[in-house]
Amino acid sequence: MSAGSNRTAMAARVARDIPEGWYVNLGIGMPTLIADHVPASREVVFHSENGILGLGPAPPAGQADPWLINAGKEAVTLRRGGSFFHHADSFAMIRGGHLDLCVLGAFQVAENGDLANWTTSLNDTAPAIGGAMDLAVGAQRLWVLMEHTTRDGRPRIVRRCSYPLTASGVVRRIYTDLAVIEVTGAGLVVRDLAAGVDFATVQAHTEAALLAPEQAAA
Amino acid sequence: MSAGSNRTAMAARVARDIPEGWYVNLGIGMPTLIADHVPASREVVFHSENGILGLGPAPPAGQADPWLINAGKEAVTLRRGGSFFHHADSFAMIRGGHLDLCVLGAFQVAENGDLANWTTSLNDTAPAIGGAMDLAVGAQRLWVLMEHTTRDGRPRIVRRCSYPLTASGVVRRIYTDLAVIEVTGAGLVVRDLAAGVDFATVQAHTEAALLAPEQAAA
Amino acid sequence: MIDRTVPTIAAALDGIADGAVVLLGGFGSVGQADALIEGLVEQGASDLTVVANNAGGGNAGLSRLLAAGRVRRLVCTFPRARSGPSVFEELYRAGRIELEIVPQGTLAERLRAAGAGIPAFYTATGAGTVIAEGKETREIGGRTYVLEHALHGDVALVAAWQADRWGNLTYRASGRNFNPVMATAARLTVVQAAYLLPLGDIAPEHVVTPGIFVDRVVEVPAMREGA
Amino acid sequence: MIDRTVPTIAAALDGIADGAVVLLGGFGSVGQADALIEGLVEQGASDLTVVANNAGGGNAGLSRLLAAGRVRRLVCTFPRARSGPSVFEELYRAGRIELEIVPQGTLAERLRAAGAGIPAFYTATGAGTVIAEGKETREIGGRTYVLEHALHGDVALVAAWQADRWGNLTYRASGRNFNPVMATAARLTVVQAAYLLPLGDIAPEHVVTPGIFVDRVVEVPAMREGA
Repeated sequence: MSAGSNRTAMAARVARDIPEGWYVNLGIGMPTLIADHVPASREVVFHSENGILGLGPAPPAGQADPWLINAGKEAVTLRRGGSFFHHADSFAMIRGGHLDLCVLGAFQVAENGDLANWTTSLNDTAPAIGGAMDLAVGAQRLWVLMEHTTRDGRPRIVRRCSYPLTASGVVRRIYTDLAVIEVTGAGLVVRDLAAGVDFATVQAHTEAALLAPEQAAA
Repeated sequence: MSAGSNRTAMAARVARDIPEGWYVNLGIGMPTLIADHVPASREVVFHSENGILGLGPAPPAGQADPWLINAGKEAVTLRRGGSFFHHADSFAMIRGGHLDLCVLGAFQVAENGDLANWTTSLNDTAPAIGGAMDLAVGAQRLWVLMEHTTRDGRPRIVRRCSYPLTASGVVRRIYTDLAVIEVTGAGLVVRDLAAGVDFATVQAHTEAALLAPEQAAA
Repeated sequence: MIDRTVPTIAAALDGIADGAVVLLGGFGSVGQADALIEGLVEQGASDLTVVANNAGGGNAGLSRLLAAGRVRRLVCTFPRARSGPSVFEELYRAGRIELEIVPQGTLAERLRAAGAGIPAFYTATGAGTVIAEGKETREIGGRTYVLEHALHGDVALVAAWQADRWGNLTYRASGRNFNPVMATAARLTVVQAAYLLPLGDIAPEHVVTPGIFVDRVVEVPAMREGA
Repeated sequence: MIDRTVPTIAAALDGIADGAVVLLGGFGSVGQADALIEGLVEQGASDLTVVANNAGGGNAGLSRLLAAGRVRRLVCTFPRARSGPSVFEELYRAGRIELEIVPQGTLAERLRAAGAGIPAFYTATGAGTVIAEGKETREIGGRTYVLEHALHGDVALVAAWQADRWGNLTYRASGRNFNPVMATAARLTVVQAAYLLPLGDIAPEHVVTPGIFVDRVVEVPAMREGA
């Protein structure tokens, strides 16, 4: 696809929807980029599984603190007001419903909100869960940020996930290069379209049936 | 009884058996006195349920820190090397088996190690458990320090507790004004006698059958 | 800008409803949020369930709330006062308040579980005693355990030493006790702090309760004088 | 006098037996006790079960222990290395090591439970996924939870920032991670610390791991230079 948003625009689109004051965990990979698009004047507190609240931007080259990394093992900084705690406390925050939002990447999302994002096969040579299952069931809201289709053009938004599940019925909203889609009791509702993309194009790249906002409201 | 140890001697007798390096919780009442009989040169770390390791002696008059009390709500001090933590962490230490010893008072101890120390009646007007049940099941060893009989002369070391239990089968050793008694698989074994007290006197004030050390060894 | 500070006790307690489950930090009189508890008398909420280690002594704090008849039920580990019959004991004898006795470690763990998203857990505490009556028990590794459930609060009233505008907290000495645990277990966590500090003045390694658990903070300088 | 300090890595690791369950603090390479882990290669214990968040990268620390063939089984949340195939991945593909994948929060909570005397607890994590296969599940309040059990270690190897002779510990920044949790969950807890301080130099409110959880401490000044 040539139409649709690039990764930067996708991350910025998610950032637009995060209000001041939220506690937010950003998954490894593309979701991590979201933080760069929240202006410093809007205080959002980013959480990292490895015991950090108040993650700041990457340090200037050569000034990294070797003791300070995020869940993706990248050098980060700490904002004024940040804090450190241990892993059991960190996941108590996650599991106890204290995060307002978690944004994860995904391999597949099903129309019922099922999430598959940790492995494409149970015969994986090195399957890796990390904190995804805990985040998926624990955060107040789970949003997914991903390319709308796989590299070879197959849809990622499906009727039923074919990959092993991370959690069932948890995804609330999907941000892709083509659209912003809400997971509702009535089905998948397209809330926003990327520049130059129309509804029919999004549906053409989606296995599950999509609803336009006016259909969902009906 | 005129023979036997007074409260000071009883506390000192227990203190003699606590080696350097142990982590010890002392129950409210008479057990609290034990700490005064551990010489400062022998480092024993006293724990208090309300989130303290390293309890020191009572402060000099007029120098109490109003923020620093023990589980009996008495002003205490903190030894160099002490630490503060919250209640869930405090009871994780207790329940997780990290205390070497807990010494509690009791209303009754049964020959099988059952402990009754929180109420004499389920119709109590203000029953109070506190941390006794957790300490009784959690500490590596539970010793009881109590008067051998009630004020009106009835035995406290019994075949079966008549009062509601704190925990079953937990008492390892009993220190009284008359004797030191070990709770063993073979029965209650008298390990030590107070000055001027003989075995027959101890048995006469005890409902459960007692063994002399030589009988237990047989 | 995130600012969880509020100017008055009244603002801190705004919206607490009749019938609320109120978690009170503190052990004995140390680290109990007396200014907030007494503010609750003025605020007017009634039919409360109060969860606290002790039942209050003297005439301040919890005793005032009890005397005002606002508490329907007390969940407590040690309601006996050192100084003789308390307001609670008089109410209890008169049949005017319900009491649920919980072992102290079980209370702490049930609150911790609520904050940590653990709906239930097994503990050896209480096995073979009246505490286990009516509860599921299970043998694990040859030992008997009791199933206990998370205890959630609608509101937690917390006493802290230092706070900042994000709601990061520290505690002083044995004033910590139940406060950090209860702060995690309630939908609304309200804090009275002896000192309100500029953001960043609490070192990130020294924060005990991160602001994620805190909704409102009011400075109560009188706390600097006593516990 | 209580003195948990030992002069050498060898003394710190004395007695660790073949077949031991070894808990390794650290997240990525930060806060992992590499000096102790590499000392374990010299020490010689084999047939180990290692519990760690990651499977090691590069050629240091855990990778050295794996390459030496000492690890029979790895319990891990994220064994995939950023920098391409690791020593672990080569062993795993060759069928020379067993792997148990555990969700990160479940791993942390199972370790915390072991340290806290909780034999088992319910969690929503993993419900409806392969993680729940073969495990008991239960509906509580209309939601499905999985029963998970405590995970005990024979030994924990912990990386701390400051320590004293009682074994009180602090950690630096994100070097805290699993270390304080694992310190509570093992029969023998061994610590490498960047700084050994006189008793009392760590403020009682700033102690993160109280010495009650620590058996041996060795100072490793090289830690001051990197994580």
